[in-house]
Amino acid sequence: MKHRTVTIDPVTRIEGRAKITIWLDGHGDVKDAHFIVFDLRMFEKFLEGRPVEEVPQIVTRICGICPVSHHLASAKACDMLFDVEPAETGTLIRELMHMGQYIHSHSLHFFFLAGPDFFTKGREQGLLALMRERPDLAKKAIQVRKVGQKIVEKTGGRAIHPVTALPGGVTKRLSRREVEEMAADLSSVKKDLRELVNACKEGLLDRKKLTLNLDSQRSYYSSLLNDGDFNLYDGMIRIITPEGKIAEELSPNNYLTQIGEHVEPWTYMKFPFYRKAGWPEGAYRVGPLARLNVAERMPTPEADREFNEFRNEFGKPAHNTLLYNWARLIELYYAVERAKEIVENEKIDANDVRRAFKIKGGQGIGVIEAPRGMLIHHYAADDEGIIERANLIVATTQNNTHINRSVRDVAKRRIESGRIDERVLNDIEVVVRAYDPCLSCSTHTSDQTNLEVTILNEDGEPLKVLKR
Amino acid sequence: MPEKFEPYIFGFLCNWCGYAGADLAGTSRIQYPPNLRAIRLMCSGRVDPAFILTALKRGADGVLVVGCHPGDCHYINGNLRTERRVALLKKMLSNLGLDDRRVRLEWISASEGEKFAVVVREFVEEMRALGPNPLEGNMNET
Amino acid sequence: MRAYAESLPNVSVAKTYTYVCSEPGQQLIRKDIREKKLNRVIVAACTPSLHEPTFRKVLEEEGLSPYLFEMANIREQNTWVHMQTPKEALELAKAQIRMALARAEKLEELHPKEVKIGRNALIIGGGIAGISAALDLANAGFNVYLIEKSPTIGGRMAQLDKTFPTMDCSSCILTPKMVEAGRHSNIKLVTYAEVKDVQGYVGNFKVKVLKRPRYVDEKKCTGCDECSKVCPVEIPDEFNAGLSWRKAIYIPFPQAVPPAYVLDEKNCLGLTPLACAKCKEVCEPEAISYDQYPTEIDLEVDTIIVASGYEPYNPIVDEEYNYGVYQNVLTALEMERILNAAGPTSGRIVRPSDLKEPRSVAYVQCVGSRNERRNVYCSRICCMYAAKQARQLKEKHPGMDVYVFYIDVRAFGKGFEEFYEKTCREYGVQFIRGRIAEIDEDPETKNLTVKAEDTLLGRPVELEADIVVLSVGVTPGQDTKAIQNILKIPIGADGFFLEAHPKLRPVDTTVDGIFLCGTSAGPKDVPDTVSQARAAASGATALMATGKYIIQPYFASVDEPLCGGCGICLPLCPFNAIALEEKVAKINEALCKGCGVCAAACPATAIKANHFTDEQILSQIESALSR
Amino acid sequence: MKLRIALEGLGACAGCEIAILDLHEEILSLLEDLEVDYAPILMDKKILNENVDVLLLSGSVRNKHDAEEAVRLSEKAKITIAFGSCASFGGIPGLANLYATRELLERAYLTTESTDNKEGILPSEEVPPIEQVIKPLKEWVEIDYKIPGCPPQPKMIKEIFQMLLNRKPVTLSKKTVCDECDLKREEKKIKRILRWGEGEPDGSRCLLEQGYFCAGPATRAGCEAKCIAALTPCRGCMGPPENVTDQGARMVSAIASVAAVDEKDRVDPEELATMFKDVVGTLCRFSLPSSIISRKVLERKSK
Repeated sequence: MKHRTVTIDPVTRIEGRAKITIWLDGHGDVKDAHFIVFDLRMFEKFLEGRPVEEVPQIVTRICGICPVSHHLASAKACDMLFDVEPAETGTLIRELMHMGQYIHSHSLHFFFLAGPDFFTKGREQGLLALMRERPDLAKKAIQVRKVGQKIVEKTGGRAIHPVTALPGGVTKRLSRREVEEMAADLSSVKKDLRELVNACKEGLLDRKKLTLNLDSQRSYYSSLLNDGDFNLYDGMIRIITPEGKIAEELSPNNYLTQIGEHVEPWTYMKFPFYRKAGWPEGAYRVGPLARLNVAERMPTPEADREFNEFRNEFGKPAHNTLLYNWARLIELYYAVERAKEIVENEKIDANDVRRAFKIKGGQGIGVIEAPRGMLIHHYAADDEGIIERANLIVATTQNNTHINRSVRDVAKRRIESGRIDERVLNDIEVVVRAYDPCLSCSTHTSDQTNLEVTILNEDGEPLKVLKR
Repeated sequence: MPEKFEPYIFGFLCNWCGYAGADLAGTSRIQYPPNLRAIRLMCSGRVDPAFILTALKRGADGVLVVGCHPGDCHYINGNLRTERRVALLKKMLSNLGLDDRRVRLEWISASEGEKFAVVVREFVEEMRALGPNPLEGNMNET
Repeated sequence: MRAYAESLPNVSVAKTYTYVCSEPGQQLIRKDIREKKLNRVIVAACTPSLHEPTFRKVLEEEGLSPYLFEMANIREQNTWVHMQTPKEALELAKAQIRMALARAEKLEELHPKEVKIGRNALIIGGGIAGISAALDLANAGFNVYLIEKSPTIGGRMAQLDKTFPTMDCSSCILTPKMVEAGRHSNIKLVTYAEVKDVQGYVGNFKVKVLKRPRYVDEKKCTGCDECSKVCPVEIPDEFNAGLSWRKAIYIPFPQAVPPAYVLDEKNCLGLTPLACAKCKEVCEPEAISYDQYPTEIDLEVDTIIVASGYEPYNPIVDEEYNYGVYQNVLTALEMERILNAAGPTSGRIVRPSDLKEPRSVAYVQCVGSRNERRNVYCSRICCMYAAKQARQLKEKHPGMDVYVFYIDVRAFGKGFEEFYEKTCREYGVQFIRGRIAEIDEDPETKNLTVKAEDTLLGRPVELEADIVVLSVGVTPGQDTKAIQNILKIPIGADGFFLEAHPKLRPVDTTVDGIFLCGTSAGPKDVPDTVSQARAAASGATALMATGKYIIQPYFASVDEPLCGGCGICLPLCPFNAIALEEKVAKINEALCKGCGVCAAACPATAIKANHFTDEQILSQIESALSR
Repeated sequence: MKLRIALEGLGACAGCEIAILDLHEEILSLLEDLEVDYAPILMDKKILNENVDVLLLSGSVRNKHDAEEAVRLSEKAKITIAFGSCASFGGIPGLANLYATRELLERAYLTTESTDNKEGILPSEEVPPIEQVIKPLKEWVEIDYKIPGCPPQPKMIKEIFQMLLNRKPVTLSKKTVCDECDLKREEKKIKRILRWGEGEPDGSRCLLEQGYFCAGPATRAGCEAKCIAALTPCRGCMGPPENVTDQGARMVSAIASVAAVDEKDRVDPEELATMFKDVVGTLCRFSLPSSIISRKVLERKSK
């Protein structure tokens, strides 16, 4: 326990929003590693006292990248709390909003943040690199994301922190003109998407070895599922074992029976786990890879084709962490196809967008698949419909355990007998990025982690600090 | 033990009723404690909740707003507007953890010098019992 | 104190003087303003309501804005009320001086604003109030537009037979005034017309008047009555309280001003298409024209007097009286017409059911007045008119039994008590204290039985009456609400227009330049109505005589780049001084009274309450609570 | 020379940075005149060790690390901009000021239903200590401009970049959301305050006039009134207008002032207060930390 007594002022000497500390043993080998998240905002507490119907608009501010997920999970929880079945067209609009967000969020992550790791060469990466090296692709990537954000704006009122969902549906119906615009945008984006995905896949396959070897975690996986069909908006929670067997299939309303959260003193992020397997064995992963591992099929044609290709290539379940990126591309297909289905639904511009509700007390649970994984909102309200308790389990939190394990494993591979391979930083970053950890959701702030890795010797003294 | 706590009361008096009532207390030599610091406004309707909050923030232990009796407002119903503002502000103050008795609205006409003195006396006693304003910048804190 | 004041920043001189409001005291200030080039003056002394004007004048005469002056009230609000705590009083005085200084530092140079005011007045209502006010203004040389809704001026007073307590003939004293008003070169009479819209403010009112078509040329009509004779339509005559008939083309009463017939379009057989046209055929002077249309007249006036009158209470809603059910239950106004020599019965007293002379008449007082369910107020005229009518009945038929059921007799006016006394004593009218319980009718004879409780003697009373007269009260005129909406002047809880101050400004409204008089402001008799009308005329005269009007610079102003046009301030202004134009609030300085309610409410702080700005008030707060 | 800018998000949601990305293809042309020196969201980090022209700081200061980061970065910038409502006024995370730090931590790490923490561990090692109260950024570093919005709208961001590129002072509309709102206004006379979602709002008339609380009147313009256009009343994310300190107090005054006081439909003052179920959480939703009373206070027991 000696290392814990070492005081490294974590604040002044680092640059990022999270830091990594690696402990070495007496042989100079990695003993442990921590991915330490700094920030916390404690929405759970300050939702108390707020009127239920206001909450969908407040919780969007948990995350600026996936505000729609919080907005909708919250609205679903409010539906249940006020005992109102959301209007049919209202539900379609909500799901469309969600697909808009997927298009934005997944393309942001893949084309702007993670993807360039695989198809740009320069040391400087990210969007700027893509713009410099592949301006054609950059423009297309921007277009794809724009289409997603435009859908969110039309359905949610604003592209970031939408406002329209409320108990019983949404406030605003769509005009025919808006629907037609979205349909046109979606048609044009499909072509761009194919081109982009092919370029990305080439990159991924190019580095297939790296992709598969960098990190692999045998873990449980959890996601929503609708009768075996992949679904991002609604369904039952299914948990599968590291062997790919169904461990549990439960109604989201019973989430508390199977999901627990562990707390460690060294990070503000909690560690959810599957109760039956216990902590820490029951730590599970969520997000694109988990969803593809859990799903039996994809309900849209192109996504399903990609899904089958993926499964044939990597099996079930696929444990390689970097496959998160691949899975994200498949989901991007799904989001575009599903959005198209919805805008082509003749009911999409109907008037039936909201149902009246009566203010009452009770419990409400809303679960949705956020881009980074399962998202749970759970509220209890008094008779006046004022929140008394709120519990939130957000996507990235559920990957916390494995982000830590991945970091540790990569570090182990790169640090041996006190010899530190400078590539450790790069590899850690690649693997962490694969999870697309949205730390703003899970307490934290920016999408991109800026890493500082501190390596401590056996006495807990800093041996080396790597930064970029 | 600190010396006996003397609350500060900040007062907003409307020109036509509250201020005139205070003047009448003066001409009638009706005595009341010297804990009130008051300003004159044309109408209690000029009282902005931000003024009350500022007075509290600056350390007033209590804030007294005095207007004309309903129906007597020189400007028809400015007093009623402030009555509602104060009610809502009090709720806000309670939400913020302040005792809402620290803000008091009274109707005192130009002929009620005695009432003015009684109200100030009572309010000072109430605030004395309530203790110092817990907000930062309280001038009574050492 | 002096030393403390002088020690404060920005204070260039502090002096003590025993009576600073005295002439030598003022001289002291003048001297310092001049020599020390002062730009703010603070006096710590008595309450500003006593001498603020005095010191403002000093500043003004020394060439400073009078609003750069501030007083610390250390007498009424300090030494006189904190006599037992001199130490604390001194601390408070210091705080008061600090606060005055804090405010003075932020005071802005303001100057009273002058607006021009012309010589035109609008009077709404041509009853005795409107006529009296119009004549006073016209005689003083102002131009008057007298607007009357009905075809003639004269109002309710024209319907009265005699007036109490002098018993003079109502039309004898009214008619000359009507004629004078009709002929006066400074009065423009607009009858059969209504004010539809008023915009603007004192000195600048823009008025729209809608004149209904009369179909008879007022100038050509000779009043020969040929048209009326041939008219086939008969309808109840309003002037005679519905007790007689009139034609669709008619003159309200012989003394009407203007003395011209009017075609009542609503009751005419038809103008479009022309159904009858008999009247036109017989009109020799060719005064009748069917091609008339409503016309809108635009007026620009400087002051407005409201004299829109009242409506007699309609007792049809009170079941206990069976008015409208029993033929012989009348209102006092109906009785007034029966008593009138030019009335439907030519002054012969008969009862409606059989046109026989009644042997007994009972009056029921306070009908529609002093009653929680109807109107709480006292209508002020009913006691006296009942006594007057009772006396008239007795004069004509000394043998008739006349009873008056009352709650109490309110004979408060000049000569009223004497009149009442005499009516009881010399005329033998029986006043019975008690409210009636019910009135029954014998279905055959149509005779009435009045049941009541005599509260003086404490026993039930039951008596037979051939006629029961309901002494109906005064209620707000039908157009009160409409006029309120047009002029934006407040109405009190009783439904009548509200005076700016019940004692000191009894004919002013809260809107500058708009005055009230007569029964539009509450029940009153003819003498009170006339005196109030002349008071209103005097108020208007005082405004218009000098040709200019001074506005206090306390008015609120809008910082337009900050205003989002939310409209929160609009309904707050009791004087309707704020309007939205192109999503920006505009404040009419002439209408604004400077209460500051809008500034306190403005969510964008775009409204500044001059002389009571946020900055000034906040710096007072800060300085009060700092040491 | 290109304008060199840096972006950093403190404790926040990253929405402000995404809002910049929502300029979409226009970013490409902006980048011709503008050099992004440091922007974790757009590119891999380089250490910001040189001076930059403009630093855009978003988010709120929730822990000691945020505070030091703000100071460290702003020292290297010629112009520091509080970017977004969290940095400008405290934002939604500022609602945490309604609770004691202990209460916040206990809820998050001990008592939440799914939490399994029998040992009662609160994160306290290796993590930066929490700041007790959320304050606007200007309490930590000197701010040259405040750019409001949760997040700032792309259109406004573009205008701001244009001003910065032209080396001009940044100026924003000083008006309120009502200026940008197209709903028709009739008369502001409030008889009752409805909960959001109660009843069926008339989509063409001012929502406040229909009894739905809308913070538009006390909220700065610049958001294009998008929420209201989507039939959702404003909750004040743009913060108070230029000269206003306390957005909540202004709204208290405005709403209470237009409560009906006529004889007929008079709203009783106490009734008005009970119509609002959550005064601070609704009226000060985005600006509690910059309000006059910026956090919950506890009455001391009298001595």
